[in-house]
Amino acid sequence: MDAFAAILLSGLVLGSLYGLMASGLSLMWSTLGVFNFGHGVLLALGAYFAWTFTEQLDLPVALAAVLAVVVLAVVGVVYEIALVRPFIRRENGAMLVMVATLAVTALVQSVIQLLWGPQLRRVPQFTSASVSLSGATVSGNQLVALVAAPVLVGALFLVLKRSPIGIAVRALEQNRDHARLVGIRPAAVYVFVVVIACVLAAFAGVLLAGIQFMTPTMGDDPLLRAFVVLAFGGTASLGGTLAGAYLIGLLEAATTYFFGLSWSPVLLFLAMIVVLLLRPEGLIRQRTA
Amino acid sequence: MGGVAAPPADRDTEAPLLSVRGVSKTFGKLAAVRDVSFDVRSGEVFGLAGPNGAGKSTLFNVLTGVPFGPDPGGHVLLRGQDVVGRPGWSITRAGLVRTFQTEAVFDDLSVLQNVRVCASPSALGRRGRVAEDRVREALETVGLTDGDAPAKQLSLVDRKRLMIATAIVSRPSVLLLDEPAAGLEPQDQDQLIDLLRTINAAGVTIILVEHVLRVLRTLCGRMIVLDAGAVIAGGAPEQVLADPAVVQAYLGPGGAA
Amino acid sequence: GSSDSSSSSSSASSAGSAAGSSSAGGDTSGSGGSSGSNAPAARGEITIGLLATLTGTTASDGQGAQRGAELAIKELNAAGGVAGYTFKLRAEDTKNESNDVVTAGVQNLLSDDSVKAVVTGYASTTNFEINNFARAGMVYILGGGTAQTAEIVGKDPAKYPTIWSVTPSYAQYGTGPVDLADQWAAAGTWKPRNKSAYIVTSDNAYSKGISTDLKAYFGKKGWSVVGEQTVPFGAVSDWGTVLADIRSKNPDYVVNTDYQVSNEITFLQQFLQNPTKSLMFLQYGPNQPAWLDEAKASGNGVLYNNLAGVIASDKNPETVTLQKAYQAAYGTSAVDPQAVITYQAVKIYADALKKVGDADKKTEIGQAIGASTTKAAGGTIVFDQQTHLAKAGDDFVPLQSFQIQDAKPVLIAPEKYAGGSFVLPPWFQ
Amino acid sequence: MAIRVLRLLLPWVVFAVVLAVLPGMFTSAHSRLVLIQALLYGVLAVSWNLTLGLAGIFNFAQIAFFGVGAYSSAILVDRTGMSPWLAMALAAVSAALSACVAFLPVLRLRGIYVGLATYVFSQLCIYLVLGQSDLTGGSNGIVGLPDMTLGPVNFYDHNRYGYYCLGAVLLFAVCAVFLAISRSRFGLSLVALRNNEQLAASRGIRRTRQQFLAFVIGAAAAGVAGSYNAFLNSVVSTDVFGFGYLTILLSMIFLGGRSSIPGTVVGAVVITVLNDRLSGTGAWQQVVTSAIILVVLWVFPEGLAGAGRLLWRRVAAMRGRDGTGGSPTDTTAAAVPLEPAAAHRPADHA
Amino acid sequence: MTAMLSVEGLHAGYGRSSVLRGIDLHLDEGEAIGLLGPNGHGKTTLLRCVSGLHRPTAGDIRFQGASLLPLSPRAVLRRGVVQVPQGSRLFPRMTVADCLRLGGAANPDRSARRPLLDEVFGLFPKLQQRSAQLAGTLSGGERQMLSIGIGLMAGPRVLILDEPTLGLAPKVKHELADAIRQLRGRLEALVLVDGDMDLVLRATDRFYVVESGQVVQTGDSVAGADSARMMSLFLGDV
Ligand SMILES: Nc1ncnc2c1ncn2[C@@H]1O[C@H](COP(=O)(O)OP(=O)(O)OP(=O)(O)O)[C@@H](O)[C@H]1O
Ligand SMILES: Nc1ncnc2c1ncn2[C@@H]1O[C@H](COP(=O)(O)OP(=O)(O)OP(=O)(O)O)[C@@H](O)[C@H]1O
Ligand SMILES: [Mg+2]
Ligand SMILES: [Mg+2]
Repeated sequence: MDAFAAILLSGLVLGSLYGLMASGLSLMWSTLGVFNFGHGVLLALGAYFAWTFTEQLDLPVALAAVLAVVVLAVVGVVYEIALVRPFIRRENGAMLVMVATLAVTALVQSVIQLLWGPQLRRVPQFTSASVSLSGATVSGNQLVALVAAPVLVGALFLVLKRSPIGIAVRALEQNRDHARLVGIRPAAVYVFVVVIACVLAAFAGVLLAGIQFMTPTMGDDPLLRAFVVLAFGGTASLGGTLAGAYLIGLLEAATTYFFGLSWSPVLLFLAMIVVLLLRPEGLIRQRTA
Repeated sequence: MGGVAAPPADRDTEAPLLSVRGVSKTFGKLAAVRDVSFDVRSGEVFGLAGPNGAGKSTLFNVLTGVPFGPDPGGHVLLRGQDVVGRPGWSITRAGLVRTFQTEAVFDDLSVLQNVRVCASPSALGRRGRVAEDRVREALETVGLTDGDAPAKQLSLVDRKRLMIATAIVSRPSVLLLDEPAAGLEPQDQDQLIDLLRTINAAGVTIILVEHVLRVLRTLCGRMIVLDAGAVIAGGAPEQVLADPAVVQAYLGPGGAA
Repeated sequence: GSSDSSSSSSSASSAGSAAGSSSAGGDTSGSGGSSGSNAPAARGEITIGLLATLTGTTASDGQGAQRGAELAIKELNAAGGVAGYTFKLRAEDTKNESNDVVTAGVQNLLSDDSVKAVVTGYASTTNFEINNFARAGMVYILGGGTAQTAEIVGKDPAKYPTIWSVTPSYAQYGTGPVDLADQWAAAGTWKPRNKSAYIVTSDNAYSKGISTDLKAYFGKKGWSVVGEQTVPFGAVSDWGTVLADIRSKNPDYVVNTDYQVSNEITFLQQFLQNPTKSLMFLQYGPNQPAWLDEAKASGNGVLYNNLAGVIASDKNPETVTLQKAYQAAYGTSAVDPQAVITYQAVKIYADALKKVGDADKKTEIGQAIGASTTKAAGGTIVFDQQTHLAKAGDDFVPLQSFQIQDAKPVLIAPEKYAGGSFVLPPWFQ
Repeated sequence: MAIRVLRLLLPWVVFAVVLAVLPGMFTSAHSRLVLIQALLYGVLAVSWNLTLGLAGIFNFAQIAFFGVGAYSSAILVDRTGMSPWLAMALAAVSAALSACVAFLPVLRLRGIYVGLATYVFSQLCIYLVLGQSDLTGGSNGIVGLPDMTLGPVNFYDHNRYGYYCLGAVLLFAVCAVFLAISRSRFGLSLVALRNNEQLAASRGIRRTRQQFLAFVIGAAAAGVAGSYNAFLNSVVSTDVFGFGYLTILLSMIFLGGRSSIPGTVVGAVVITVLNDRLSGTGAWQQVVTSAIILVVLWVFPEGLAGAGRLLWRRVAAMRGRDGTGGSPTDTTAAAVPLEPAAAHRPADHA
Repeated sequence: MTAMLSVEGLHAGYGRSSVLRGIDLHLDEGEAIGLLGPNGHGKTTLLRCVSGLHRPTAGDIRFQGASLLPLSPRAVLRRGVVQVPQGSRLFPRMTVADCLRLGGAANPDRSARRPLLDEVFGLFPKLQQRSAQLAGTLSGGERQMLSIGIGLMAGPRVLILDEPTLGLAPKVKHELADAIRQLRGRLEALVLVDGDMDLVLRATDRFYVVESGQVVQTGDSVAGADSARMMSLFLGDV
């Protein structure tokens, strides 16, 4: 029973963290049709700003986090103008954006190292509260992640599903010219999407920086994990992404408990192939219009 | 259900080239095609008309194995062989080739390459010479001269021509055309009619979906009309287009003017 | 003004004066060369190569290594050089230790004729560059990956006269924790319930090697290993399931060989939320200043050990000297373990060079290194002739064991240097 | 006709001559190594371009094929003492076999999902290598592979002259094969599938078969590259599967210009040389390289190949004005349309 | 009196090919004009210029005296100039209802949305039946209706229809022609481009013939219907 509780809690915590990371990625993919390799470094950037605000300016973590998120929102605007807008309409736009974001990842990682140095750092945790469930405990940022992930992603999901901006986002992705004819401003929508993705990344970064040490490359691992999450949960909708994140989280928790964590990618790949064989439409039902 | 029976094949003892038997296709609650049956004889031009959303394109999708939603029901016999359920490429190689309602060509290839890539059933085939002859012939047939032009830059009319060229280069036994005359001005429609006559004369059986009645009347020997997925009339064009059910469902009060 | 001072300093240093120190300060790339014009070629400035991960994930290690080598060179130059030579450093960045980058870095150093020796904390995951250096007859003194080094050199030590490791075999990592626990049990300072141990491993060569050794040694000493978990290499943000397993097994002794600092902090903190009455041993991580800064008092009671780094005791005079110099140069007396390795390596090379007298006689220098005995901050370095590793042991490079007490590390073994003794961790109360 | 053949062959002759002359110009061990790495990256990038560029498949398993090639030849040589040459050939086979597995998800998936699945596949390879440490040396890798030799010639000697030559031959061969493919009906069918899969299917093109072939051929080339890399460094370790390769290769392909073989090769050379020139600058190296890539992407989204084409067009236009060149029967115009739209003015179709 | 919408000396092209070469035309308040001309001679390009999707190289487009050229498509739309594009794929993965909602969102007058929706459903009952279906799965004709519906939802003052009857069955075409005639009453002006010359001439007041990027002929629709030249131009010899 204890083991079950531990696996469940662990899985949920991991799933929440992965969900936060993957949802920004999936948002940009499903709306702009581009894969943002820079997501990991944006996460790191958010963490470093939060660190500067807590350590250099002595602000409380929550305030520092908010400031970091705001800074990253601004970064998001620049990011869109520099990396998405110039390429997205070009032929092979998706690939161009992908490469541009790869390049900017290397660039920003180096800049972080130049500005902040390579020392290991940490941001204080949001809270020292902890919750126990039959012997298993979650505390601090893990707890925050556990609560924040479904709330944030859920809210975003609703916004995209219901609000005019959500419809605009989808319309733009599906037919740019016609969307412009019904009054949608692509630039505004793109900025909106990228800023939201940056904000999510920054928040995940601040959370993570309280759990592990910060390095300029701290976002690489989460990015790769988000890759796996997306492969499994699909990018078709945020709901799918979140579900995929929890699935991976639980799978990881269970496989760690029973086999050691290293096997989860192998199991995932096998699971993926099995799913594919069982479901001819593929992992994610795709509609061919 | 079933609607009006399909026009009976003539008394020829010869078996029909293509025989559609009780084909249906449903999307959720919507029956897009319901129990449609008809025969097409070798060498004829067979018309298919009906209001928008009647299921004409869907029927084509079933005939040519476009994977789409749930599996279709019924049988499609090409020279007695059932092709339902076979993948699209294999149906094409069996001789059933279609065009799409939107003028689809391969945008990154030149005109010549577009036809060449469709020329040989096996893209690694070694019969290079024969295929090149056919490519030239197909382009000549449709009247495209500049083979090096990028397909992306073609005008609408030329795109349609190219689309037909890519379809006939593999010498299909049945050619399915989905609204080839849509968006063409009368002069171009006439050229199209001539082109289809030439193709037909070369021994290709044609099934033609069209809303431009003039084209249907001029070309088709027989036709059927679908409404809400089912056949509501069949026979010679003049007779079908005068059918009150067809007028009611398809032609409207303006009639077949 | 700086170009003036450097040219004057290099001429001064070739004259054997101590004034050269001003140029060796922070300039690692070094402008070099100007001294060669008025001094005989064999008695000019020579270069010591450094392979280090200056950028990328482990950049902080690389910078530590660079600081150590820099400091040693600065001291050597300040003392007027060695055998008429003064030194400068040429650092090659091995980034994320990818083979291509390491090969290129090695080649750069080998093609630079002024490079007479190369040092590193660690350069690649496999230490394959040993073969390149051996083939070129280059002096190469390294630290990490001792198992790989021993594997490569051990096959034919004669082929590697210029390759030496200042770090001893990690074998002691696989025995030290067990021996200590047995001592405490024998002395009655700690009473194991059933001599059960639990081992957590990270999926990498270093951790796996140590865990394998530990497991065998636990068994040999009559312990039962009641549980084992392997986590993937990289950041682990949730230890919940591992800890759940630990709690269900309730062992006497928990050993986590995942040496990554942040993982060990997180592991400890999550363990402390609901601790079992187990001794807690963490491999290597707590040696890093960052670990202590972060853990503070919550680290009290944690055990760890170290084969690299300075001997943490005033009883070792070399430690005091190095700490002072480090403090003066970099503003902290917490000497990075990587810095200790490269610092010692440069010093050992310099001593051998002094003996041989000619920097181009690399094989002789290599042999001189192999025969040398050096009292250093990390202990007395004597090389094993079979594996070319430094010898381990209390009289050589000791395995230092520590316990955190009052948020500070206390050296509890070996006896020779100890500054305190083991106490039961706070969570036993 | 003869002129046509000459025109076709000329670039290849120039290419071969350049490859042959380069080592004579750069003799130092350092620059030789830089050249060799450029060759290696060139081979890998061109091989990747078959799936990524021509077929438009988000194939992230190419690095895995490279790694599989490296590991299988290292294992064969290390465990059985096989000749490196044979091992290199077998590396192609084993990489092609692994491509069969990696292709499984591609059967059903499209677009970026293929990217995700193939990426997971390359992660899987790392775990298999680590897991089978008896065979692969686990995280110790396999160290001390023998040098390649041809008769009495050791490829390591004379500043790795032999490796240079082998790399040059490989690059030349890969470029020639891939150009031939892109001109063949097979290549056309890949483009067709990339453009409009449904239409392609309705024209008798089998997606699975054609894309599978592209995967396997590309993988075999990558396997050979991996093997070459293993012998060059005389080591294999899991870093051959690393993200680093992915990043650097993608930069090369896009800096050079995605569907252009010369562009890709130039991209490989530029990035390799740039990285080398900047290697002493620490973190600045990345900053400068990435900034250059970004600027090139901003200015020439088709990469250096696009820039080259633009330049060529200018030159051609100038020559045209001088009346000294640009004959109306210019056959290169087929590949590089000089005046794309001029011939298709609306009035022509009236 | 100045024209409501006027195009003056408009030049435009794609890359190096010029498509429009000095188009002049005007549209007065209360008027409906038709654009005729062979395929590929620049009608769609002209309309794209008007709605801000394409930047002309020279000339001007003025709406109620003010130039539209510097404006974004959104700003043009806000002025009440609404275009229904030719052969749109629509928004394939959005439902019919969402597509219409999207059109309505462009309408600054919120209170008008509901009645407009009713009006659209009245015009095209099929859309109401299919309102939960994804636009990408509609038949060609249904798509055309939806496209017009989206345009109407924006509350147009001037409606520009680009080939609305393309691919429509005869009956629907007739219905659409009626609908267009009905629409005229509520609109301030209408521009209709269509291949069906008959329909254009019947639904409009004046027509322009665009050929090779220039206006080659203009006239009264009623008179045009009889013009022998028109007949020979477009009907060919049947
Ligand atoms: N994938 C699908 N899911 C749901 N409904 C579909 C799907 N595909 C087609 N339909 C519906 O099936 C019906 C038949 O469509 P089809 O495209 O065959 O019509 P059509 O006769 O070709 O009409 P048109 O003349 O307008 O092209 C339409 O009502 C359409 O909305
Ligand atoms: N995006 C584009 N890029 C390049 N050329 C284009 C583009 N769009 C249209 N053209 C070309 O511009 C010319 C005019 O096209 P346009 O669509 O304006 O004509 P149209 O009169 O509307 O024709 P149709 O009756 O077929 O709709 C055509 O020759 C077409 O090939
Ligand atoms: Mg249809
Ligand atoms: Mg048009």
